[in-house]
Amino acid sequence: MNTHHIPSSKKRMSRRQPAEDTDQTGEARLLTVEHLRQVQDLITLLRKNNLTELEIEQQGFRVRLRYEVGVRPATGSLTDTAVVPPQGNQSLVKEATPSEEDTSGLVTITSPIVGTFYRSPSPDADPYVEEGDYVKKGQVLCIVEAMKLMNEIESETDGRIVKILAESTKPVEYGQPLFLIDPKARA
Amino acid sequence: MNTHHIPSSKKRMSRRQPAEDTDQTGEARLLTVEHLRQVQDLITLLRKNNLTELEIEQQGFRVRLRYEVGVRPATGSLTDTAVVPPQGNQSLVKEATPSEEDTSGLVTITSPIVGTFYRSPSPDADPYVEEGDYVKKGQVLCIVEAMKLMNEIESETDGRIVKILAESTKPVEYGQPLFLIDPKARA
Amino acid sequence: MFKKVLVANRGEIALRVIQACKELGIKTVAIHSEADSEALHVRAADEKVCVGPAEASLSYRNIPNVLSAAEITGVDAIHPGYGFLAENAHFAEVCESIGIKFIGPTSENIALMGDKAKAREIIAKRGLPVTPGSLGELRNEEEAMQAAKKIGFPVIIKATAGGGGRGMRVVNRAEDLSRAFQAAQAEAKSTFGHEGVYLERYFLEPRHIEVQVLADYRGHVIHLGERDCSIQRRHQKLVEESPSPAVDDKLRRELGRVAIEAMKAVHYRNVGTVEFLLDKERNFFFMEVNTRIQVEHPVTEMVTGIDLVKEQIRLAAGYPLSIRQQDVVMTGHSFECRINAEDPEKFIPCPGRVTKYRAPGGFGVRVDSAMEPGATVVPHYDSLIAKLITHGKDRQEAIARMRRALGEFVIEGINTTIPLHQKIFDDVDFQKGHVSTTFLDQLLAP
Amino acid sequence: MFKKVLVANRGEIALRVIQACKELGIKTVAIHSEADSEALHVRAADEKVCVGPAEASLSYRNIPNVLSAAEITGVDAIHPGYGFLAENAHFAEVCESIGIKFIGPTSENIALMGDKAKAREIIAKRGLPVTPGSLGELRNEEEAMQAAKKIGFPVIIKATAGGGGRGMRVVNRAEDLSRAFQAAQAEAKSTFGHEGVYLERYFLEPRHIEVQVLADYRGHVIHLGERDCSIQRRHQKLVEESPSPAVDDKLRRELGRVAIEAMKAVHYRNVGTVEFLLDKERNFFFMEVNTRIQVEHPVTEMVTGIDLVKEQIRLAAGYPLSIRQQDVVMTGHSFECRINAEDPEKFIPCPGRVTKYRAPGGFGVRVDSAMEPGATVVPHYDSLIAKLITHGKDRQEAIARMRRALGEFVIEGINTTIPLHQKIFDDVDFQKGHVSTTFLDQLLAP
Repeated sequence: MNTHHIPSSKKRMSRRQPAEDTDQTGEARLLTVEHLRQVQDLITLLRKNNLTELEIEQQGFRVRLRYEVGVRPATGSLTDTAVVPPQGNQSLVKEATPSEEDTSGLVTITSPIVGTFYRSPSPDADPYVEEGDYVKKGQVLCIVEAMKLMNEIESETDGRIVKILAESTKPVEYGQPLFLIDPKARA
Repeated sequence: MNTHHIPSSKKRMSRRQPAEDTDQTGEARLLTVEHLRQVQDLITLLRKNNLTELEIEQQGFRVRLRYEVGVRPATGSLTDTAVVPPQGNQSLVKEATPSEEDTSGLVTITSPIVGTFYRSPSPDADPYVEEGDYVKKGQVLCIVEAMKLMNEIESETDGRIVKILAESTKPVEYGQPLFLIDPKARA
Repeated sequence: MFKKVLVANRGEIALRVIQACKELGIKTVAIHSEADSEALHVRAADEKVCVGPAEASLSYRNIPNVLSAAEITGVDAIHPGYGFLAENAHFAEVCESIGIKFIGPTSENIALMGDKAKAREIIAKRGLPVTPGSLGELRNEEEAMQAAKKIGFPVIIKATAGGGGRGMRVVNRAEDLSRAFQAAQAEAKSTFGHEGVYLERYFLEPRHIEVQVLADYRGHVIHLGERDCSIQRRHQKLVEESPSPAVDDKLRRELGRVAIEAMKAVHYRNVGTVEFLLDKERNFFFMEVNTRIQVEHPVTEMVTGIDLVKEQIRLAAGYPLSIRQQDVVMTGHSFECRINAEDPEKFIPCPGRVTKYRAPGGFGVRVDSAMEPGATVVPHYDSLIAKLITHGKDRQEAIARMRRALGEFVIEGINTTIPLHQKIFDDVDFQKGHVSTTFLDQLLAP
Repeated sequence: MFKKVLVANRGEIALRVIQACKELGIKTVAIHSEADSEALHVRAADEKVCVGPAEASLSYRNIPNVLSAAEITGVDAIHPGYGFLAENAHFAEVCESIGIKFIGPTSENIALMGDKAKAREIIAKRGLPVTPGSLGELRNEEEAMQAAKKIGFPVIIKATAGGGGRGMRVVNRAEDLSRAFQAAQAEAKSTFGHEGVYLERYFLEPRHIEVQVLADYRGHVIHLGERDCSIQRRHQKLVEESPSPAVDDKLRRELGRVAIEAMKAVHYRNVGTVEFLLDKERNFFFMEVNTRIQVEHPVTEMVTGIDLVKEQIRLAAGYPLSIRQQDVVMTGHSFECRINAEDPEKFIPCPGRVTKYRAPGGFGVRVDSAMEPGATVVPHYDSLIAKLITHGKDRQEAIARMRRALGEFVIEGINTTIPLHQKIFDDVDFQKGHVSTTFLDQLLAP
């Protein structure tokens, strides 16, 4: 099942961070896929047994794991939860969002309401913005129609539209990312 | 709930055996499946004995485990399996078995059948053996009565009776340890 | 029949509705807040829409977002469950106006029954028994005092817009009336946004008896017998059963007749519940109508074999009642325990991560729950996490089964009310059926 | 009533019996092998005794150890469940001789019905319909050929001590008889320790219909209607239902009458099942009697509301039947799916650790299982890990409910037969009730 909406980029970054950390630590020895799998196994062991610390050293390779209370995110990224088979549960967000690297430093404009996304004020009008356009804070980026009302969504920042993440005339849900804006880009 | 019986000491030894074996094989790989199993065994050891820390080093292989009390809820922290509330589930083995250190190198004589344990051939006779006695392989140590039949249990080894683990006239289950014998002790 | 239904709720009742839809071959859309994106009800549905942040007023109670979700997913109907928008007449009205069927009674039914004082007035005018008390809203303290003196103390002051024990005050003596009147008005205002109150005679150790009613669009109305909800803590139901040990066949027929007449008087549609108070002399009095599927509906399902949620959907789709009154047979006895994520002694909600979860099974045991191992009980909503329901050939077997099932239920990581339920079901008076709405307070008294 | 019962079994049926005992206020003793020391049935009991190593012949089937466990724990009675010692006449006899009640029929009942050829003979002599075939054991090939020619091919050769599809051979032509006879004898010998075989007419696409019977020590016998167990794979039942879509009220009365007469003929006691074969013209023939509580007993419980395991215990304790035949009412429809830890296509057992487990719930859904998250399915025993049972007001609702519940069932870490069950319940012929014992082979044919 796809995630149906994406939390703010900050949250996502904190979840992914460890991946980069581990890449850097592998200086003395190149970490293989096998190594990572084993470390994962050790983590599983640690968690399964409610340990707070686990350290292993062998032939110059040392792994030390620590678990501090309250550090872990509420919804475990290693999903302990039982999952009902998908059975075609559809998310409104069909595509995967861009990877972490792309969004760091970017501002995500999300939909504040549930409705239908329109890039232009009327079917025969030009879109409010295109990818690559420079926008000003407060400039209208799109419309989300809900309950027959057209809600204009404004940019939260000056910057350049890096990516338009939703498709015109398609439904969007609360919190769904609509635009990626690079606030550092200047025209 | 207490463990209700202990496997024969041979089995226990064979379970530990791989610890040494795999050290030799684990040269190319960091950790083998066997290693993980051993770490799990160590964790079990740590928790069964209510230790907070355990560190082992052998031929370049070092394991350190820490468990902090009060970090997790106490209920069921020792088992992964969901536990039905005890409700007075009684085990035939009331006492905790001697700790690991005591039994290393000792031979455990277990009950081969379910029945009632008797230390003497009749109520007014002397016990077959007492703690501290030296026994010969094949010597009768006790009787386990089952189905009105008196089954004589013989010693599997020469040695000295270190401890008698069951109480006379009390029921014993299959595999329940009855005697600890030190096979190295000579009269 | 509907092709696709949006379930405007969460937790066990959302899953319950999704299960009913699946069995009817209807597609489902789940809505959820940001706090519930991983919840089981969301994964069980065919589609899902995030409608807002964790706060219910901004998500599950957010009418524009819920209706937009219904529109963009193209559903025919919305099932509101209980709580949230279930008894919101405005929401039901907007649904009707935009051509999305609200699975429940008409908005007029909801509006009328939402005004408890008005409802009492209508029922009393039909000559049906209501609790002695004021008719209509009390305009001031003087009116309250007049009414109280007429019926005699003790009296209970209730919010006309009330429910769930909020805005209620018991008054034992005339000199306490003024303060209680003001306090009840203030609580009613802050909780329901409307300060209107009324008063009734306060009965000592009454039973809370309610009658389940089904009504179709042709005006046919039947009842499915009663539920006894006397085990309450601060007007919050904890254990329900059907049938009531205090109701015999004759009284059941009488309760059913009055309930049907009351519902016909207000042109009620879909499922609803008529609540009565039963005193020690087995006199019963109309209290109010609940215009929703209720938390405790399973006990009625267990004894009648009728799937109330499916029936609710069928009725909303315009089908006539599939059962006649004479076909309704109550077989055996059923109990429901509400398992809440609460400290069982202090009743403080206990959110957190469920580390272990295994529901009991076997013959005569039903569990309605959206819990699972690893799930998180979030602090934003109701603390109800599971309903444990048993059925037996008689009350004794249903009790024995509940005691067995409570012992099997494994929920770790959070506190639950399971120990309290065990205490209740171990109690000899409870086992004999000698209970009233004050039972639990007495059981818990130090 | 008994004070303490030893449950001489494991898995779901051990838990089922423990649940029944708890509801009757009876203490329980679990036995277990070394492989099952952490099993749920062990933790659910009041006491427990390890009776041997993993191999069933040294633990669960180890009569001296099981009886010693009963003696040292001081139980009044032993419940054998199904399999293991349940149909061991010697075990039942020893129990009787040492004054421990065997919860099941008499050892004579078991011994007689264990000899399938003998049982046929007795029933036929009473003028009741048995499948056309040899009466009594076949002494040699010549006798087999004579019998086969008399009734006409195809015929099926069966072990007199048989069960579960072992020792069976279908013979289509006279020239194949000799080889099949020898093969069946050899298989009977190796499986049951007795080479005796008999033969019957082999019916094409018959239904497997069985009637549940209860008998007390006063000689009163009643039946609880039929179960249809036609969904089989190599004579192993996979799905059962009650009532059978092929049986109407008239046929049910007739089947019930014959079943009761057969049981009375052998002075049967306690619960038992009379198996019939129903041909396309709705002629029925006695096949055999199962002298135990059966795996599929829950579907009968669901439609009759009668707890068969409790009834079994009550009858063994000497209580008379609590129900009269005219009080037995079958309400609605029930299905059972046997969820096995097997590859759903190749049917190879799949032991291992269950990483995730969440059973479905809600109205009309029952799960009998001793599984739990983190449990290990050990390779030493039967692969049945859960029975998923649904009940609905009619066959259609029970099917819809099963499809819904199968979709909700989460078992990870091992393969199960859930996908196969989904395929069966999605099949249009199955939904219409057009099935026979060859249905599954046809469904699975490439």
